Amino acid sequence: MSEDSFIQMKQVTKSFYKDTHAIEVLKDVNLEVEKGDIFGIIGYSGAGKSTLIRCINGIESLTSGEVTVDKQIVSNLTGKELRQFRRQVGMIFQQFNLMPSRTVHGNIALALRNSGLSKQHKEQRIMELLELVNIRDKRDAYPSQLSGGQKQRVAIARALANHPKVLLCDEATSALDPQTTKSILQFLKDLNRKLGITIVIITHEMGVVKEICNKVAIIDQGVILEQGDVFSVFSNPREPLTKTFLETTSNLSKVDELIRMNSPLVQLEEGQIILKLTYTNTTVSEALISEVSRRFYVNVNIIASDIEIVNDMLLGGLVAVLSGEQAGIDQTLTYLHEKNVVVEVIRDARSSHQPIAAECL
Amino acid sequence: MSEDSFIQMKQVTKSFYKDTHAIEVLKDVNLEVEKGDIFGIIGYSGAGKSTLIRCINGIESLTSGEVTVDKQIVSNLTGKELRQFRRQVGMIFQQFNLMPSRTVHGNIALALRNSGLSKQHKEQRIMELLELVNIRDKRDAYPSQLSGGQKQRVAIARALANHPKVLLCDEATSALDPQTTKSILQFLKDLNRKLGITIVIITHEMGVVKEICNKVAIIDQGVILEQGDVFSVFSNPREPLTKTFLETTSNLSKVDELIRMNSPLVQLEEGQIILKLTYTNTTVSEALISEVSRRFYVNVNIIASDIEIVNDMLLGGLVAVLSGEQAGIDQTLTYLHEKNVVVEVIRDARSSHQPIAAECL
Amino acid sequence: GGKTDGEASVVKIGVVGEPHKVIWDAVKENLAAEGVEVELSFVTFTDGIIANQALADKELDFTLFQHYAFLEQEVADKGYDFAVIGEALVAPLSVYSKKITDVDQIKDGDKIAIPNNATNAGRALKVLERAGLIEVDASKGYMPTVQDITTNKFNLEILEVDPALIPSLLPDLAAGITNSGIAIDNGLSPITDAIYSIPVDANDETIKPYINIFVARSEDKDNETYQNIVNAYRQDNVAKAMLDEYKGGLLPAWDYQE
Amino acid sequence: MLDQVINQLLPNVSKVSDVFYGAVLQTLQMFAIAGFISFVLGLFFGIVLLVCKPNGILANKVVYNLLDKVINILRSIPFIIMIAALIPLTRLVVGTAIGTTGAIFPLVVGITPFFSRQIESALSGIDPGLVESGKAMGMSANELIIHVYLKESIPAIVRATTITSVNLIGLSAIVGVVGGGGIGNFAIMYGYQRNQMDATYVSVIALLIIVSIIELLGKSFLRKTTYY
Amino acid sequence: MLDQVINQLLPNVSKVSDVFYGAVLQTLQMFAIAGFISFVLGLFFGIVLLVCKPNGILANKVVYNLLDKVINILRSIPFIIMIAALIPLTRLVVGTAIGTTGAIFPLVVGITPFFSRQIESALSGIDPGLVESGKAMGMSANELIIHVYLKESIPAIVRATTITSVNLIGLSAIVGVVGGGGIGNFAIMYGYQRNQMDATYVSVIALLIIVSIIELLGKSFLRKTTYY
Ligand SMILES: Nc1ncnc2c1ncn2[C@@H]1O[C@H](COP(=O)(O)OP(=O)(O)OP(=O)(O)O)[C@@H](O)[C@H]1O
Ligand SMILES: Nc1ncnc2c1ncn2[C@@H]1O[C@H](COP(=O)(O)OP(=O)(O)OP(=O)(O)O)[C@@H](O)[C@H]1O
Ligand SMILES: [Mg+2]
Ligand SMILES: [Mg+2]
Repeated sequence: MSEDSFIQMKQVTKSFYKDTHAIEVLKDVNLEVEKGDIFGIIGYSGAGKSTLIRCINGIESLTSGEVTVDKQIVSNLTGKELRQFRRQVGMIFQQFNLMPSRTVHGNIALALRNSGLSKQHKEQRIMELLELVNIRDKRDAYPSQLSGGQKQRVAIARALANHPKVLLCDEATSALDPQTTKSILQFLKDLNRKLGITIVIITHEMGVVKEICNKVAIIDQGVILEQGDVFSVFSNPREPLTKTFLETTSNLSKVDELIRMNSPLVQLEEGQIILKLTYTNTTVSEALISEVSRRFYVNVNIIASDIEIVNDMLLGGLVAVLSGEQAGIDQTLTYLHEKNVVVEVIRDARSSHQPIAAECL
Repeated sequence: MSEDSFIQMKQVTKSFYKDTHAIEVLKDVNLEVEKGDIFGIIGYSGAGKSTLIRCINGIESLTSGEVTVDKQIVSNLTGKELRQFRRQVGMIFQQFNLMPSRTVHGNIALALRNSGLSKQHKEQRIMELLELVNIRDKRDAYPSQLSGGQKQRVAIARALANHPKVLLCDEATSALDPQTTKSILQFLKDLNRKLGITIVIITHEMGVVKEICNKVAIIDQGVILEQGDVFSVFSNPREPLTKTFLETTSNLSKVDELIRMNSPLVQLEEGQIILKLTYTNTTVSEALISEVSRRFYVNVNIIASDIEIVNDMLLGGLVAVLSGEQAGIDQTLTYLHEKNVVVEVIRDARSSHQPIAAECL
Repeated sequence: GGKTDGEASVVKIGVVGEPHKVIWDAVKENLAAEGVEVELSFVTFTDGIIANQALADKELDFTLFQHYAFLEQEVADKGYDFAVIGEALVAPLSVYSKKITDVDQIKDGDKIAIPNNATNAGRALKVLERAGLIEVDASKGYMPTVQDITTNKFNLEILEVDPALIPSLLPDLAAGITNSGIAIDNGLSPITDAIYSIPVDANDETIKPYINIFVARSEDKDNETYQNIVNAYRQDNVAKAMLDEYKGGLLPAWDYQE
Repeated sequence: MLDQVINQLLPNVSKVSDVFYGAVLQTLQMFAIAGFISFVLGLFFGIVLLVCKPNGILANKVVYNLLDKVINILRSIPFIIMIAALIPLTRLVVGTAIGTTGAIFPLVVGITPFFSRQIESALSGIDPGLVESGKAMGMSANELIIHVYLKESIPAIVRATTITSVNLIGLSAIVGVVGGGGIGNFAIMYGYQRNQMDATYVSVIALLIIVSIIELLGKSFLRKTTYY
Repeated sequence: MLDQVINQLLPNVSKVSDVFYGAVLQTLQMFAIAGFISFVLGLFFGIVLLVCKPNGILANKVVYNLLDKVINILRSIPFIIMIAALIPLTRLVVGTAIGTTGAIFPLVVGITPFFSRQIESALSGIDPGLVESGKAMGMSANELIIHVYLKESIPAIVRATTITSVNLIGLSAIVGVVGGGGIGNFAIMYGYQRNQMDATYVSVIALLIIVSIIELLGKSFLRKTTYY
C-alpha cells in the first residue's frame, strides 16, 4: 500500500444482522485516499456507499478489516483520542441530522463548542460559514422551518466549522440547485487547494465527480469495482457498470433512445450513417471535424454531443450524422480510428457497407 | 385562463408566521398545468418549490388565492371529498416521510388500504411496484434499514400505488443514481403517455427537466419568473436566472472557469479565437462545422460541447477554438450569425479584430 | 344478608385492619359446637369510615371495629341508624417514650404524637388530659380534636401521625400515644415501656366509650344469627386466643376465665 | 420439612397463608380488570386530547378544554377521597362499593386520567411529516389516528403502559379502604400495622415479581416494535 | 360581611383556617424541595438507565441491571410501607423522621424511581441519527447526554416532569402518616374522616389550582421548546 495514503481501508467487511441472517453490505473493500485527494465514490443506490463512508470516522463499526486515517487505526481509537480524531473529520450526513431544537446558528455553534475560540471569534466564524452557504437570513430559523436545500447547507456549514482535515460528504449537494451546488463545490475545491484538506464525496451526480474529484471509486453491491483518477476511469472505464453510469449521464445516450423509438430525427437518407465518437486521448488541439470535412468531403452533422475538459483532457464525445460519398465516409472512419477516437456506427444507411465500419466498433 | 388547465393556481400567496412577523414564501403565484403535462418546477434552494407543490394537494393551507385541480377548488374540499381527492393525487415528499414502523411492504400496503383490491390483488400490485422501483429484496426491511435511495424508491412506489391521476414529485430522484433515475423517469414518461397522468415535478437536475418535462416554471423567492414549454424556455430564456441555471449545468460553462484561471488549455496562438456557439433554432439536418470548415478554410476545434435533443430540436451549443485566416474567421462568424446561431467570442487573439465579432455577442 | 334460606346463611362482617383470624377461628369453633349453621365472611377495610358507610348501605351485616365514641361521632355526622349488638374488646391506649420514663419529665415545647385517625385521636387527647398535660373542651365529648385543646400549659406540639408508625417515630418525639397492640408488635411492652396508661377497667368512665363493639343496623338489632355470633365471641376460649395472639394488645370486654 | 422451613422463615404469613393467596388473586384480578378498562379509556381520552388540541387534526377547543380540566380535577383529588366520593356511583355502576369488585371502579377512575396524560404525551412525539404523509394519502381522521399516531407510537405507548401498570399496582394498595384487599393491603395490614416483617417481605417480593413481569413484557414488546 | 359569607360557606374550614394555610405551605414546601431533589436524581438515574442500556452509549450491563432492579424494587413497595421502612434512614439523613421535614425524604425515595423511568422513556424517543451526528462531531458521552439527549428531549422531559409533579402532589397526601401535613392530609383528616364537606372542597380546589399551574407551566414551556 502506498506510503502517501491518508485514508486506507483494508479488507473491510460490514454486515448487518437481521435476526440470524446477515446482510453483507461491504465485501472486502480496499480503498486508498491520499492526502489532498478529492475522492469521489459512485455506485447504485444501495451499493454500500453511505455505509463505507461511515466506516471512515467509525460511526459504523466494522465486521472485519481495518480503517486507517492519518496513520491511526480508527477502530483502535477510544475515548479522548477518538473524539479528537473525529473533531478533525467533518461529516455531512445523507439525512443531514441537524438538531431540531437548535436554530441554524445553534447547530453550527454546537460544532464549535470545543473549538477554543472566544465568543466573539465564534460568532465571527459562524457568520463566515453562514455567508459561505448563503443562508445568513435563516440564522435564527429552526430546521423545521428550512427547505431541504437550506438544511443541507446548514449541514455543510456545520461540517466545515472546525476546519477539518478530512471532510466526508454523503451526497452533500443532492438537495441543492445547480448554482448553489457549483458555488459549494468551488469552495470545497478552494479549501482543498489552499489547505490541503482531504475530501471524500459520495454523489450521484457525475457532474460533481468531473467537477471536483481527482480520484473516483465505483462500488457495486459492496464491492469496489474500480478506482483510480477520474480521467482515466471515465475515459477508459474497465467495468461495464462504470460505462453504463457514464453513458446514462451523457447526452449521447439520448440518441440511443431516439433510435430505439425510430424517431424521425434519426431517419437517414441513403448513404448516411450515424456515428458515435468517443474521445479517449484527444487533446484540445485537434480539429477532427474540420479535418475530415475538408479532406474527405463529408458533412458531419452533430446531433448530440457531450465534451468537457476533465483533468485538462477532453472527455466525452459526440453523435453525428455523416453524409457524403461512400469512399469519403470510409476514409473518415479509418482516419478517426487512427486518431485514437473510438468510433461506433449506430445506424447505417449505406447501400452496401464495408466491413471496415464493423472493425471500428 | 386556459380551458384545458387541469391544475391552476390563482394569485396564491403563502406566509409563515414567526411570532408576529410573516415570512412571505409564495407571492402571487399563477400557474397552469394542463392535463397530461409533465410540469417541471426549478429554482434556487429555498425559492418556495416545496411549499408550492404542497399547496396543490392542500397539505399546506393558502394565505390567499385559490388552487383548482380538475375543476375542484382544493381549499373548499372537506371530509370525504378531500380524502377522495387526495387519493387521486400521489405525492413524493422531499423527506420521503415513510412510516418507520412499517416494512417496505407495509408502507405500500398502507397506501392501498382503501383501494378496494382483494388481498391477492393487493399483494400482486405491491409486487409490481416493488419490481418497478427494483427493491423486491427489501420487501421486509424497515425504513431504518434502507439506504437513502432505497427510501426514495419506496416513496415513489407508495405514491404510485393507487394509480393517481396527478403525481406530485418533490425531488423524486435526488437520492438516486443516474441509472435508477433514468429508469424511473422512463417509467413516469410511459405512465404519462399511456394513462395521461399529470405530473408536477420539482427538481434540481436540469437533466430531469430536459428528459421528461414538456413544461417548466422557474420560481425565485416565491415568484414565478417564467413558465412555458421546455424547449422555448431553455433555448430562449427570458430571465437571467433561467440563463444562469442553464449555464451552470452545461459543460460550456467550464470553459469560462478555465479562462478565468487562464489555463494553458485556452492559451491561443496568434489569430485564433474562442467562440461559444449556442443553438436556438437549429435542426438536426445542418452540418455547420463541416460547412464552415470547407467554405472558409477554418479549423473548428471543439473544446467543450453540450448538445442534446429536446422536444425534437437541438438544444445547447459548443465552445470551440477557431483558427485560420482572419478573413475566413470573419466570414465564419457572419455565416453562423445568419444561421441563427448565437455566437459569443470569449477570447480573441487576432491581431486586430473586426467589430463584426462584437456585433454577434 | 344473614337471612336463613335453607342452607347455611352467610354473614358479612366488616372489620378494619388485620381481620383477627385467630380470634375468629375460635369463634367459628364455638359456632360449630353450638350447631349454628352460619358462614362468616369478612370484608377488611383499612378505614372505619367506609365500613360504616357500607353497613348503612346494606353491603355488610354487622361490623366490629369501632368503639362507642367513634360510633356516636359517625351517627352524629351522618345520621346512621345503627344499634350496638354487643361489646367485644378493648384496645388499650398508652403513652410511650424512649426519652423519658414519666409524664412528669415532659418539658415545655415537647413533641407528642397521637394517632391521626378520627377513631383514636380524640381518645389520645383524653389520655393526655387524664395525664394532666392538657385540657380539652369538655363539650366536645369523647372525640375532641387538637383544635379543642383549651389549655396547653407545656405548649406541647401535638402531631397527628399513623399509630402504626408511632413506635418507630419515638426517637423524634418526647412521647407518643398508641395502642398496646401496635406497641407489642413493635417490641414495646405496655407494662414496662409505657410511661402512662389508664388502668383497664371496662366500667371506668374513661375506658367505657372506647370499648369496641358489634354494630348492626337498628332493624337487625334482634337478629338471632348475629346474637349467636356475638355469644360465640364472648367465650373463654376466644379470650384465650385473643390474649395469646395479641399478648395484651387486645383485651376481652367480657368476664372470662383464664 | 419444607413446611417447617416455611414456618420458621415466615412465622406470621404461614398462619394466614390463605389470606395471602387471596390477596395475590385480588391484586391480579384488580390489575387485570381495572388495567384493561383504563387502558381502553386512557387510550381513548389520550387520543381525544391529542386530536382536539389546538392545531390537532380535529382541533376542538370545547372538547379539549373540558377534558383537560376534568383530568386535572380528577388528578387533584387525593385518591382516598376519590374512593369515598365515588361510593354511590360505584354501587350504581358495579352493584357494590366494597370488596375487590367495588375497588375496581375507583381504580379505573383513579388511573385513567394519569394514563390519558401518558398517552397524550406518548403520541405527541410523532413526526409531523408522517401525519402529512398520511393526509396526502387521503386518510380520514380515524385512519390517521390508527395508522399513524397509534401505530407509529407503539414503543412510546408500551413505555407509558408499563409505567402506568406499575402505578396501578401501587394504587391497588390503597383500595383497602373499601375492602378491596390485594397484596398491598396485605402488606399494610400485617407488615405495616402489625409490624410483621415476613409479611412485608413476602408482599414486596410478590409485588416485585408482578412489576418485573410487567417491565419484562414491556421490554420484549419494545424490542419487537422499535425499528431503529 | 365577607367573613360572614366565608363562615357560612365554609363553616368548618373557617374554624381551622390557620391549619389550612399551614397545610398549603406544607404542600408547597414538600413539593418544592422533594420535587427539586427528585428532579435532579430522576434525571440522573434516567440518564444512567438510558446510556447503560445494552446498545447505549456507555452500555454497562452491571450498572444497568442493578439500577433497573433497584427501581423495580422501589416501585414495588407500597408507598406507605416504604415510608415506614425508611424511618431510620430518614432520621439519619434529615435528622428527623417526622413532620414535613421527615416527609420529604420518603417523598424523594417514592417519586424518584417513577421519575427515572419517565425520563428514561422520554429520552428513548431520540432519533439515533442525532446521536450519530453528535458522535461524528467528536462529542464525549457527557456532551452527547447534554447536547443531544437532554437538549433534544426537552419537550418530552417537560411532559414527564408535569406528569411526575402531579403524581408527587398525589403522594404528598400520603405522608400524613408521619405528620407531614399538607393539603391532601388536611382533606383526609377533616374532609374525609370528620366528614366536613367544605374541607374536602377547599382542599381539592387548592390542589386543583396547584395542578393547573403545573400543567399550565408545562404547556407554556412546551410551546417554547417544541420546534415542529
Ligand atoms: N414552517 C416554516 N416556517 C418558516 N419558514 C418556512 C417554513 N417552511 C418553509 N419555510 C421557508 O420558506 C422558504 C421556501 O421553502 P421551500 O421548502 O418551499 O423551498 P424549496 O424551494 O423547496 O427549497 P429546496 O430546494 O431547498 O427544497 C424557505 O426560505 C424556508 O426557509
Ligand atoms: N441498519 C441496517 N440494517 C440492514 N441493512 C442495512 C442497514 N443499513 C443499510 N443497510 C443495507 O445496506 C445496503 C447499503 O446501504 P447504504 O446506505 O450504504 O447504501 P448507499 O450506497 O449509500 O445507497 P444510497 O445511494 O441509496 O444512499 C442497502 O442495501 C441497505 O438496505
Ligand atoms: Mg447513501
Ligand atoms: Mg424543497
